[in-house]
Amino acid sequence: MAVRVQREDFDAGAEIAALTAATPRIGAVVSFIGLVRDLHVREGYHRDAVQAMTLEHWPGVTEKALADIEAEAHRRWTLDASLIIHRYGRLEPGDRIVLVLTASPHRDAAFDACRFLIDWLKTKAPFWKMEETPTGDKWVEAHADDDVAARKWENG
Amino acid sequence: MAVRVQREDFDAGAEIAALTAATPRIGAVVSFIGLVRDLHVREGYHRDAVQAMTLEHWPGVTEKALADIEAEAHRRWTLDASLIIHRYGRLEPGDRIVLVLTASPHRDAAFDACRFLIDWLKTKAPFWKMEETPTGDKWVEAHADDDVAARKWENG
Amino acid sequence: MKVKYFAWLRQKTGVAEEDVAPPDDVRTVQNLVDWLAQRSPKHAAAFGEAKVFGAAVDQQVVQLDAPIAGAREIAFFPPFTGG
Amino acid sequence: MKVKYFAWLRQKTGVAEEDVAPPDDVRTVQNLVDWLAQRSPKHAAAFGEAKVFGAAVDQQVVQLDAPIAGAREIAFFPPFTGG
Repeated sequence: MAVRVQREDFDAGAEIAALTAATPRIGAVVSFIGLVRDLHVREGYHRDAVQAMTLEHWPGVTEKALADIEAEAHRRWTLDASLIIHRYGRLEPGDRIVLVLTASPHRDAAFDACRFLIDWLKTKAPFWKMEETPTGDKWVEAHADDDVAARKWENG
Repeated sequence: MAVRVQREDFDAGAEIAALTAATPRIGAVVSFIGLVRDLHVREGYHRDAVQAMTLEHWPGVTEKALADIEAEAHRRWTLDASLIIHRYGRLEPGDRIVLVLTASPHRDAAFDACRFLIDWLKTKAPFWKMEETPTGDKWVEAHADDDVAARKWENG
Repeated sequence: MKVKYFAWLRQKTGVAEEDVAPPDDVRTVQNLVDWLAQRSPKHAAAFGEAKVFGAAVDQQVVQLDAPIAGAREIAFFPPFTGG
Repeated sequence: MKVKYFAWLRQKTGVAEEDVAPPDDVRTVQNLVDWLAQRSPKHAAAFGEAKVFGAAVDQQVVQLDAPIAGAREIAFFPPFTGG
């Protein structure tokens, strides 16, 4: 179990290898990587080209929120290991934003926990995105989809 | 879309980076990695230590089966890219067996397609595992769980 | 009492953090919002936005009717959009 | 007609692949299994196992009652256990 909030990029392959090293009972590793897209779809149809994005967060509180979410995943599923890395600062299209790794003896737990972590992270960790677009800077608004995704785990 | 059946190990980080390079509309990448476990649980309670495993396959037919499964995933979900790498030959605990990568604009499609691919692959691609255990070599039998997992996608 | 602003609330108020000493009749987060909105035109503009924002008292997310008695730090922020 | 064996079927028969010329009354995959089982004690042991196995005619997975007329290749294998 580990959480890192950092400006730097990450190497998913190295993180996966480190997570599984010396734990031979792990049978399944699931990873989610979120990337900066070059297009932001607002309201389902209005599209903005995104030239760059700046991620702001709440130092100290962010790490605690992520650790709480991770602990909740370990409470709900039998996991051998997990890792959350979330970047902040200015990022460009194609740049990696977030890595969520889960490892378990069998794949169901790893898949469910990984999806839970990214769903909850989006609505429960203090990050804010500002996008640079041809028509000016725009703060990203919360997605109703993300609220729905997060809510489906409420009764776990 | 690509399928590789190989004796060699793979670098998940490099494969993810290659998959997402030059496709800035990708917002989500999900990966599944299956590893050789040091313990095989049979019938839910009988446990064998696994010293090594040899994966046999059906050259030519395996690649076609994997490509068919991958095409089915692209038919069911909006994916920007995908990759399946499956190893054969002798592998030891902790070694990587299989990599499934899916990339999509939004995470739901990538998660669902990745899970579908590994579920179907387990029951529809001609691979066979023989485990070396302290009590001799044992061919792994099909898991009822895997059949159930595969069957839940039948009506997609 | 320290007040923190994040994202567009920080941009619009023009401050990331400020020390304030509201009068005794400012008892809830909503009271504080109303009181802060009178501090400057920028504060008024920030809180006057029809946009949704959240608040935390001593780093715990709360509703706007939560009491602020004894709080050391109140934070205001838009809905989270990480991941 | 070529016959292929995989995994424990290959181990028990002792062959990965063999050419056979079954008589005309061997019309289905099951007929072929019964006929092959008489080829040697090893074949008998392989097919006599109470274990489940599958078959493919010209690389298409089929049921045991499938016809084999005109087939170039019949394969026998245990349930798949990849991934």
